[in-house]
Amino acid sequence: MTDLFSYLIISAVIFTIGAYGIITQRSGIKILMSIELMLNSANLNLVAFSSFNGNASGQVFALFSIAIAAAEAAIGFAILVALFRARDTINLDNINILRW
Amino acid sequence: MDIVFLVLSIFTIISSIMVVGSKQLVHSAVYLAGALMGTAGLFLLLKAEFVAWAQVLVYVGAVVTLILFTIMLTRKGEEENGE
Amino acid sequence: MFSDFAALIVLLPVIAFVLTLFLGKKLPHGGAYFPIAAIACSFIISLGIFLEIYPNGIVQQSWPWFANMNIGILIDPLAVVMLMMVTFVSLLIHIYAVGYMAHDPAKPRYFAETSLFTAAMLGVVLSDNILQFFISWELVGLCSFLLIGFWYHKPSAAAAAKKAFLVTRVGDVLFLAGIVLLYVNLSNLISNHLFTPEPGNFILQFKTMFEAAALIDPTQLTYITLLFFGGAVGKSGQFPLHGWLPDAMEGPTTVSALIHAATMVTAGVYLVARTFPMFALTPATLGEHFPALFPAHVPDSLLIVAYVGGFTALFAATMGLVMNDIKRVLAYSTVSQLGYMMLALGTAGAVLGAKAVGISMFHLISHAFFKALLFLCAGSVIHAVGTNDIREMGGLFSKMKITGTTMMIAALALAGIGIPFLNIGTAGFFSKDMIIEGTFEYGEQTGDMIPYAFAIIAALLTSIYIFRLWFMAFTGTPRSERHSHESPNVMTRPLMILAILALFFGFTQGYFYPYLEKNFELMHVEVAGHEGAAPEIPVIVILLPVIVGVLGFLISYAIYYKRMLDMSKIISSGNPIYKLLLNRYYEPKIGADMIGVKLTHGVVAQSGEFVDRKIIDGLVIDGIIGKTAFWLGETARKLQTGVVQNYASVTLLGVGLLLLILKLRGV
Amino acid sequence: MWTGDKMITNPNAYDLIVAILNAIGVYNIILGFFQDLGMEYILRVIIVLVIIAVLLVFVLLTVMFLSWLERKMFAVVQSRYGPMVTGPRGLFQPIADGIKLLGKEDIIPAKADRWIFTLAPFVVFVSVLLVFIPLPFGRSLIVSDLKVGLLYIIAISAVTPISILLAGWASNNKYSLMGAIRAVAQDISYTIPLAITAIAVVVFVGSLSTVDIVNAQSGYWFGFIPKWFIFLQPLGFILFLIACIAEMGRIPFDFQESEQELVAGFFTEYSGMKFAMFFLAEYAHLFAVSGIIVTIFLGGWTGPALPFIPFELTSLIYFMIKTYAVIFFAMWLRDTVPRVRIDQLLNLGWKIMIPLALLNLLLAAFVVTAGVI
Repeated sequence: MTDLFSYLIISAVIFTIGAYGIITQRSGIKILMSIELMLNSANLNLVAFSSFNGNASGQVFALFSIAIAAAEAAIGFAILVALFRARDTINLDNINILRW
Repeated sequence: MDIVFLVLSIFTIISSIMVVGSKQLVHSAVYLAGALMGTAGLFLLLKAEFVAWAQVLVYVGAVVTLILFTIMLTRKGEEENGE
Repeated sequence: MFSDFAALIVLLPVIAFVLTLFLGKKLPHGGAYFPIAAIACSFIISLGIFLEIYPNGIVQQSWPWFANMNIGILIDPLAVVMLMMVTFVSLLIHIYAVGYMAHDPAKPRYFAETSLFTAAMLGVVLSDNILQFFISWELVGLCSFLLIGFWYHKPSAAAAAKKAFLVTRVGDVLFLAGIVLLYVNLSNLISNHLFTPEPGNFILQFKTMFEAAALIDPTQLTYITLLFFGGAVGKSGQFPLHGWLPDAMEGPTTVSALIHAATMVTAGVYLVARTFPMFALTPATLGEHFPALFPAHVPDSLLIVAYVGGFTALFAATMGLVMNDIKRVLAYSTVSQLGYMMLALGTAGAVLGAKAVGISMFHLISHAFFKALLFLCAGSVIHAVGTNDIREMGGLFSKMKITGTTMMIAALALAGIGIPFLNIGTAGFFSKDMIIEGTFEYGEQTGDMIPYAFAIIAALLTSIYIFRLWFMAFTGTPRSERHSHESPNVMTRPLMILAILALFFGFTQGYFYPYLEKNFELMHVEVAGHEGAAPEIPVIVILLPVIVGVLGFLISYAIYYKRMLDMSKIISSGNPIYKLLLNRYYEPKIGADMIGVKLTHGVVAQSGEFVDRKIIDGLVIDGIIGKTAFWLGETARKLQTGVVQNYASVTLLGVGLLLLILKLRGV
Repeated sequence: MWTGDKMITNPNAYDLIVAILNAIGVYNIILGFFQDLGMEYILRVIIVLVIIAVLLVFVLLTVMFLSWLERKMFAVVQSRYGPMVTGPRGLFQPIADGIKLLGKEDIIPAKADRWIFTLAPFVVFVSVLLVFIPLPFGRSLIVSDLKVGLLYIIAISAVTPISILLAGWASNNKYSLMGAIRAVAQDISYTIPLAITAIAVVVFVGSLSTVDIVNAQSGYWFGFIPKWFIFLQPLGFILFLIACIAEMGRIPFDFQESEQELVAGFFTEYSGMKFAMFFLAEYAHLFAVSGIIVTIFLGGWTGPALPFIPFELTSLIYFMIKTYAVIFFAMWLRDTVPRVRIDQLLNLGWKIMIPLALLNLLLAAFVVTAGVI
């Protein structure tokens, strides 16, 4: 049986990849995908802890987090589509209308 | 068990890297589905069946579908920035 | 058993309000069935409670609310008679409104609002503490605003609604100030261990208030009661806040009936009656300090109540003499009659103690019946003729027999016609006589006959203006081309029921006075009257009210039916008195132009603007504060680059730093 | 929560095979042989592989039969004969078709995304096959009785739209993309009522396991009405049936390939083996979904036991009869009903099905909490 530590390592790696993606990517879709990755790694953490500590509440949290991720994705992508319609681009460098 | 874990984790990590690294947005999305499936597999290994299938249902079934939808609805933008 | 459902009395009309508001459009008659059914149920429950608790019971229910406040229900004799009257009259008015409002497109809104209005009034009646009382009171104000401005597309209606709201607001603020002052006094008493409420009682409950009233500093008590009375003045349209009431005629006639007969305006009288023990406890300083002007041994607050009420009774009656709008005549009549009720509380209260409440409430209820009847008859007439102006009516009696007859009954009741000594007469005969006798007794005991004079003169004027109205509307030759007809059954039946009550309600007086007299005893509160042997009332005093009533009738008959005197000469010659009365003592002018425009807008608002613009803005915006804020903003806004990656990077960096710090601190 | 193992597991196909081998008396011999080798798990792997092979063959045969049945029925409805040449009454026509498709050139359009274009049919096929894992064909005739079987089925079904979308996108053809987007919009809209009605059943059973669901439907009310959920939840059944048909993309909801508008929808550009996979997947999906409907609402494999025949066999027959009845209904629908409009479809899904499904769930929850059943 693998130990908790290896799961945490995997989770950390995925999280880092996601964070890297958010910082480096320009496409809004890619950034949202990276966010999904990060959320996913958090879920992995939650479930791993819950499984190794014999406590189910981590799984409940993971379920909540999944639901929130779905809602967040729906809103995020809806915003992207709306932005695309308005400005004809999803490159976030060009979408800085909220800047001073 | 260790072998399964190893295979799954390597699969997940490579998919994750490809999500960020892939040039094509659609490929990214497919890799994202792969990464999420891999995580679901890890959940199964952790004996969290319900979370695993909920993950497949919500992430792969809904979120990735949404992503693909968005990609297709913003196709022009993708071509511009696809490099 | 019925008392368990006491809360439903208020809740049912509220539920009806919600249902009518949301479902009314889809239902026939604008969903009028909901309020009618709800108020009918409320009436049945009220009646059931009355039968249950008569003659010695009261219903008390109380739930803790927040801090040391509670929500509660108190049904004592005072409340139960009010409950029955409000629900019954409101029920009849609602039924009548089905016919009267039949052609109005906004019926659902109308019925929803009247339902809420009734609920608010019932809330006022049921409250067992002054705070809840005030909340319902405000709700009554809001509903009156909505209903007076029901035809909000008419500018005059919108203005009248605003005026009603603003003028009553003056009273409400006074009332609230009174509550605050009372609360401060009570909590001081409690924290100084001078007074401890019984376990289970809350600080602003009426019971606690009455128990503690004797301990409150008398001067403070005078202020408190006068502030309460200020609220009552606003709500009940007493001088000088009476101006909104005649203007409130802009609403539908049924609304006028509801406001003037059953609900809103009586709330002020009810407030004074409710807190009567506190009024009675106020010191008699005025009489001490100004023996030349005021009678001795009369509590200050009661004295002021009596004078304001008496003056209003007379003052409003004079204006009622000359008004040409049928509803305005009735409105001034309401103001005048409310003055009578206040007068009763003040004068009789000073000499007879708790009995004054009974006298006042008896007049309140008989007034509710005949005034509702008068308004509904007026509505029926307006419905038929299409105008409010009595100069354009005339000769209607042949066409509208039921309306004419019932209105005559109401007029007789208002004028207080009856046969003395035999104790036969209309409702108003008993109730008004009682008040006038009360003022006489007061005069005998204190030597202050002015209130009696007010009452008697006002009674004469009342009789004149109401019969003038009737003769002008129903006799003579028709003065307009309109083809008028009797109203439908749904409108005339309520008229008949009310007419029966206006005729025969007076005979219940034998039960009514003793029942209400016990009201404060049941709450274990002593209300001491001015102990003295009841003076012998001369025969002339007993006869005089009826005499002036008949005299008024004869004057009106002579002038407006027989035309023995050509009124047009008097009123067209620029007669200054007539002009003064017709312009309502220039009250609208003073209120709107002087106070509203010149004083409030011209002086207060202008100077406020000057301070705000020139001094504060000058300091803040152009001064150092404004400059600094501006510079800070200019600099800080550069931080917002609009690039998501920057934000994300900074966030990550922050989280990293946080982790590092936590690690270094060894957490 | 779902971490611990269930105490009593329902018997599955593995146990059945072991039992059969025991009955013949060879299990211990074989087990001993592998124990001597020290590789006991190899026996397990072999048995599992056998189960999978049997399932695969069974499903593929059924699918072939279904494609023949569909053509035949269509023909009968239209007063034609349909396939008649190969085999008795054309029964071997699907085999001939399969051989033909295998022999065809595998064309990949020049501007297509090769990688995804190739991946998509496999994903579709595999995801449909995976649905069969927790499907109870009869008592003990189940590959694996998952604790969250129903959730698993819904989750796996949710993967199909992705592959359809990928297939449509990778073809680089506007008709394909249009068909794919339509298919996905439809799938997403109808998965929600599907899941909600399924939850209503779960509320009654208290378990997500398909075997538990079937067991809950054994027995009779008043001695003659079987305790199927169709009688307990008629509204739920109708909603589930409609949602399933939409989910499969069959007439009257076949927007993904509506031939008159989009050539052949998302698989316009596919040919040869890849086309065959879509084709097989479609019928396998039909079979799977019918099986699910039977499992959830029509009592699964329950039925009266017959003497002298092991119930494992009779239950399989009961299951197949019911499943074919549902399949027959779906085919009948295809033959007789016209296609609706896409906006009507989406209106139906969002404005009628979902509220009704929620109402159904509410009723179920109410009935269960009130303890009526």
